[in-house]
Amino acid sequence: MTTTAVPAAPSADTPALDVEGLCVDLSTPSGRLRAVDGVSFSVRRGRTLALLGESGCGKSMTALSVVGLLDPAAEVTGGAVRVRGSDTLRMSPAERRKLAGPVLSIVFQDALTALNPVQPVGRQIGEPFRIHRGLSRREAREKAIELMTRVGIPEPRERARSYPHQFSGGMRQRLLIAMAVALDPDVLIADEPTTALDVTVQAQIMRLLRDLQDEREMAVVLITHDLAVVAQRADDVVVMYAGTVVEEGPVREVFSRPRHPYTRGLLDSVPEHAVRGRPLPAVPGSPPELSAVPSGCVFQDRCPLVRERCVRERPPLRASGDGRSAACHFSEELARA
Amino acid sequence: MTREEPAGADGTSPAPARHRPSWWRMLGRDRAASAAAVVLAVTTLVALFGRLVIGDRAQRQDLDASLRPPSLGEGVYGLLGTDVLGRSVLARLVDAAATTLSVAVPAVLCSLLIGSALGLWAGYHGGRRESVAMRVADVILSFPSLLVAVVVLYVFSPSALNLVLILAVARIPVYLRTARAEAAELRSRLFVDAARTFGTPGREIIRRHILPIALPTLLTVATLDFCFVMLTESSLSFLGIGIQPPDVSWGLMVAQGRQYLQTAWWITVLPGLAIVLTTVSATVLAAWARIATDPAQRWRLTLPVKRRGASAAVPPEMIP
Amino acid sequence: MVHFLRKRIISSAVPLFCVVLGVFFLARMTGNPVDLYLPLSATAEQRAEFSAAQGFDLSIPAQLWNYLADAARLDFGTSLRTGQPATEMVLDAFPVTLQLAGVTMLLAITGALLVGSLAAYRPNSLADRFASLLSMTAASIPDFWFAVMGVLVFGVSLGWLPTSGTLGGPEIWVLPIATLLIRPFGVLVQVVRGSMVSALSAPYVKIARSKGATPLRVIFGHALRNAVTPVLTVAGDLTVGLVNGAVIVETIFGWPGIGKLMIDSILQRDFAVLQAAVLLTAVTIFALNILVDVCHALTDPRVRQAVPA
Amino acid sequence: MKSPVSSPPPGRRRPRTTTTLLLAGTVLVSSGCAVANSAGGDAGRADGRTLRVVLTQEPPTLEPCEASLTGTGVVVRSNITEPLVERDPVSGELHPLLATGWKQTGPRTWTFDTRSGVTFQNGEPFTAEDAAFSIDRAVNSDLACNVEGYVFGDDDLEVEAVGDDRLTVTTAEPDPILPLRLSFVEIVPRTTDTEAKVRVPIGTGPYAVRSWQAGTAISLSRHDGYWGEAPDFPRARYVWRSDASVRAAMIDKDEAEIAVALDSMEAEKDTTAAYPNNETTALRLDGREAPLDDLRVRRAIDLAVDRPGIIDALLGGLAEPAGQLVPPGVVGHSEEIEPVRQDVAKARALVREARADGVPTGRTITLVARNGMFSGVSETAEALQYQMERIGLRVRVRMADTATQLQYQLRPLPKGVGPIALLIMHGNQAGDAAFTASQYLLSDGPQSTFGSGDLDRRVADAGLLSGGKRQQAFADLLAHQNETVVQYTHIAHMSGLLGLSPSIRYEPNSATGDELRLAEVRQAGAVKR
Repeated sequence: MTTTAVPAAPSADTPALDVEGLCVDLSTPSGRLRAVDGVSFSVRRGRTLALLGESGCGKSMTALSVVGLLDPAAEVTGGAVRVRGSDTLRMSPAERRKLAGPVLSIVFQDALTALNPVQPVGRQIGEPFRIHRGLSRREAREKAIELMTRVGIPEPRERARSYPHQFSGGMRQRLLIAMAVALDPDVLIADEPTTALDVTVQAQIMRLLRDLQDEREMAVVLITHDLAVVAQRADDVVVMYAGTVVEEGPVREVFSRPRHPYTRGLLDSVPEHAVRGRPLPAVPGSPPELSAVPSGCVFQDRCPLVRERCVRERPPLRASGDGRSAACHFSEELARA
Repeated sequence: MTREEPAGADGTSPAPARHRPSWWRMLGRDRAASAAAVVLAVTTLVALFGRLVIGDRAQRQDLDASLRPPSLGEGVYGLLGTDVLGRSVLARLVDAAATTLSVAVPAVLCSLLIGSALGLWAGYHGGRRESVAMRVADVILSFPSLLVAVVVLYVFSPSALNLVLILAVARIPVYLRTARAEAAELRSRLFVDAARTFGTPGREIIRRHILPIALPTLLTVATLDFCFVMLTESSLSFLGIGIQPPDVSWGLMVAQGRQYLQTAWWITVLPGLAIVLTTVSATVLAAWARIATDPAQRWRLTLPVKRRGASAAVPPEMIP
Repeated sequence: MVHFLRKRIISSAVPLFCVVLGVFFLARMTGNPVDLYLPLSATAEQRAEFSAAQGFDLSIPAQLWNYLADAARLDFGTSLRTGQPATEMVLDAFPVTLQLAGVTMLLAITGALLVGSLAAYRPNSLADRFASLLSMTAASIPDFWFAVMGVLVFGVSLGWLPTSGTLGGPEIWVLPIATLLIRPFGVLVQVVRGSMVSALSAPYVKIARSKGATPLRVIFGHALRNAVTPVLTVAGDLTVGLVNGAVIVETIFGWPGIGKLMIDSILQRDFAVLQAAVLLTAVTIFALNILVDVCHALTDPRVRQAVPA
Repeated sequence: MKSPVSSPPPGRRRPRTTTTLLLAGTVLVSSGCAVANSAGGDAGRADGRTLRVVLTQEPPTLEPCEASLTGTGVVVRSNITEPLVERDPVSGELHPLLATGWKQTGPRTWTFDTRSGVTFQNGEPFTAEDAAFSIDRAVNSDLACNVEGYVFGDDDLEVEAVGDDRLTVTTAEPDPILPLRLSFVEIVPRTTDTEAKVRVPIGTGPYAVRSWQAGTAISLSRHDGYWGEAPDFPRARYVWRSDASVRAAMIDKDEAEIAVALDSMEAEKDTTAAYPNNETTALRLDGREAPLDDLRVRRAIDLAVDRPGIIDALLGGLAEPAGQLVPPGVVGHSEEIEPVRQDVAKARALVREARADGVPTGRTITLVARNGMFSGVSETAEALQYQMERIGLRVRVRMADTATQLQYQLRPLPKGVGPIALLIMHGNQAGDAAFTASQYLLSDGPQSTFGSGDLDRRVADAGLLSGGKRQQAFADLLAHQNETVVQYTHIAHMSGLLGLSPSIRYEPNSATGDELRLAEVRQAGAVKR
């Protein structure tokens, strides 16, 4: 892996977003399941944190609980989500609404369904100004046109009256981003923002996101399963597996010397890592069903290093002092390997 | 790690990996739906076998026992009182269940089958076939169905069969339009295109790809229609046609008993309740089935009934 | 849009003609009305005379031809029962029903949007269950029963409302409209609830909430317009169904509307009036269908775009 | 149908749908109220001056020559127009009205003296000329008046005014009851249209039509030049509700002073008055079709019916068991005929006997009845069906509308419909059994399915008699039909039920259902003069 040097963003001392011990339970027909189990991370302004994992590992649910958009089947059962010093989980709905937009903001992957199909896009982009700044319809429209210009929509004044279905996928994603950054939020959560797009468009969108982040000093939480994106864009990475954090730390270090067999497996599955002429190693098997997460180490079923202790005892996420942590009994061993 | 329902501090028991929850279990979790299922089951059983139990009790008149109020002292058949001809209201309710269902169920099924088939076909193929089908629907819809029923039932004698036919024809357009709309939307979807590319014949595509998606909607419409059919039959009885004595339906009982509202409420209120209970149960169960058959929605059934402010951890706002 | 309207109107012509034919034959199936209009003891000659005067002695195709020829001149014949022109009777009765139906649907749609949306906002909540139960019960109460109960309870026992009739202030509207209202309201609440539940779980609603929109803004600003399409369709069908309800309501409350006129003309074999009434109703229903399509286009830009401007 | 994504449509201002809808709604509501208000000039409030009557249906017309239609007659007769002669509904005697006297002046000729000093509601004086004109118009014209066929035969009448106050009427055949027949002819001014029927008539009656709001109400006001005693109420107003419970509710709610044709279960209320209405219900058995062609089967049906049971349970106890088609008070009613008492055992025995002789008693008999014929008709049909099945017959009920029922009731009788037991209600407002016999008893009577030559002869002979002999002859032939023909299973002499507000006093009589004389209605406070 070629770790592109990401310039360190200027950062304040206190984290813009601080998630601690977040637990989310899911009601399912076969009972309550823990979908997110004690996830903690924090991100400062100007920095980008990537939440990395396979689908179903709980990364999206973590993101949704941070912005308070969980489905009713899911319920936050513990932990804290702190922005600007206060825990959003303890707030009243009205207080939360004040944060939504100016402090916390989110971009979804499927821009077609994330835009209201029956409203002109200009109105949707201007809506945050109407809600939080009390601007008039006309003023909000002007702001929307500004934003559309900023995210690179051609002929923004005319297109502001168009409806989402009249835009291409990349344009829609730009619109969605424009809406999310409208009020200069402290934290922008980008939930797989490029998954549904062509590769060329992906790059454009990622560049747009980075430019906006630089310009507005936002903290970005990037949710993705794409290692390349993480490598190129993120400062720190949190690797999730089956609802838990298995490893975290600065991207460069984690990717160069993973301390968890799962991270390692992920990295090995990327072609650049593979040794020419040898079969591409992948992580064998698939993540466990939430209802069948083993009681010991969550990764034991797929781990090449699994031992008797792993079945018996779940490894805690241990910090190793260098800003990195991993949840493996044998992380040192792995680091040395 | 696994948490079975009231999660222990550190759940260690391995949960049985149940991929798809059983219908019974899902039903059991929804109290309203299980109650509805019980009501419908009882109604069906009564309709199927009630007549064997009551014999001719529903027809047996006793003019001296006219309009007896419900009482415990008159044996089982006096439990719900008697009507103006001295017949047991209980026995008549049982007898009427069979007649009512034997009109409503075939009528709904006929219109569902014919309407959906035509609609899916029209919607899938589009073009001229679609517009012809839609115009036919327009024509049927623009005849006031109650009046057509009045004409036909007066001319061709008000038999149950005619009643079923009238009601079925009158409701065909509803299914036709719904099915057409669904099919028209689905026909341009990728998986349909794919199937077409592989040379799957139209009928097969409709059956395998379009019908399963359109079915829940059609079934919901059908349950609402079940109610409509029972009510229309009742309205026809009010106008003096509909089910003819000595047959009896709930609708007929309500219509006939309405004169006695002030003196003998039980004659009209009880069959009215039967109609309401059955249709409400059918609707509840249909709503439940609709969710239960939709993998994307199934989780809803697992939700506990949330009361305002019951769970502090999740702001009410988070519940869509 | 104009083109679309023109196309819809032209494509309605054939079905309308079918309706005309249909009602003509339907009416003829009910038999010769001579018995009703002549004294019981009328002689065979008198009967023949009457039939000839009314044209019932002609062959059916000849009768049809006469009818169509007259209809083309907008002459729909004379009522056997009252001797008045059928057109006049129908046009007198029609506004009554139109107003009843209009007010009813307006209230039903408004009420259903409110109740249904609130129920959908928290699925399975107590309020939701209550609203659902209420609406399902409402949709399954026989209308004539409700009407008679209303007269007895609100008219006689409580004395709040007049029992029936068309003369008087707004209170005269309450019972007829309530009777007509219960079913469309009940059905619509369920439709609104259903489509709102799915609209509210759509990603754009999450996005709206992520912008800090209040629940009211989420429901009425974002979800409602998206949820309204099925509601419009069902509301259109229910409006058509109101003709049935109007028969009952007008019969019970003595409103001189088209429903009562139609059932009376059937029972009295007053073909001219029946044909004129059904034709006018059919035209109205076609117009209503077009209106529903226009509303679809107004509420959904995707539909609007599919319609050539 | 698909449009390219690239071309956004020009930005059109979309009308705000909600606003438009609301606006449309407001207009609808307000226009609705406007209609209601403009229609409600006098909103029918209890003002003590308007007599409000609620009928079952809107009169199709007020044309006086259609007054033998119940719907028309109840409004028109004796209120708006009057005949020369009226029949006292209680005694059956004829009283002078617009004629002061009459006598038979030839075998086929009657002479009537007309009243002087009578004016029409349009101010014209009434003369014998008008009377002659009215009879001519009703009976001899091409208007096809209902009264023509109902009361008079095919033959025209010769009518002649002899001076201003005398008129002669000559019939083709001797007619001993011509004055009774003429009591059905309402007198209109000679200016009345002879080519077409009129919707709103002018007469000499105590009330004149003030307005007719189609579908809503008919208002009458007192005719100030009325020759007789002025009625109590200066105004009257007719409305109509087809549902009996609503009519009853309107009395309870003081929205009407008089409501006609209430359900029999309202009979216990203080605000109702029952009256024998000269209607007789019976089951007409089609004697041409097996098994009804067997006398024993017809007898058995007669024996099977539980008349007191039906009357008490279904007809509110208001009717009287009947043994003949002619109710008391009508010429020809026989005091000797007793209603048949139910005897199930005997009836069964008769059916068994018939079956043993090869009569197909298992063939399904269709019991046809008409919706709305009387209150409780469908229950009565069910009771009859049950009682007939109890004696071993097979019966199904068919409830029909008026037109369909008439097809069964009138000749030519429908073919290929199997054995029919038709529930009929025979109105004998004319007050003479001749009307009944010629319709229901003659073997080819318009409403009869069969008969016997013997009976036909008796009917013909009786029609020519008058006085006590006439009475005896008809009474005998009614008894004869019960013994030898048994076409009818008589059920009950019916009663009508009138709702009366406590604020008025009115004594209903057997004619009330056909002519509701508003002038006889008094305010409760007023002293009866």
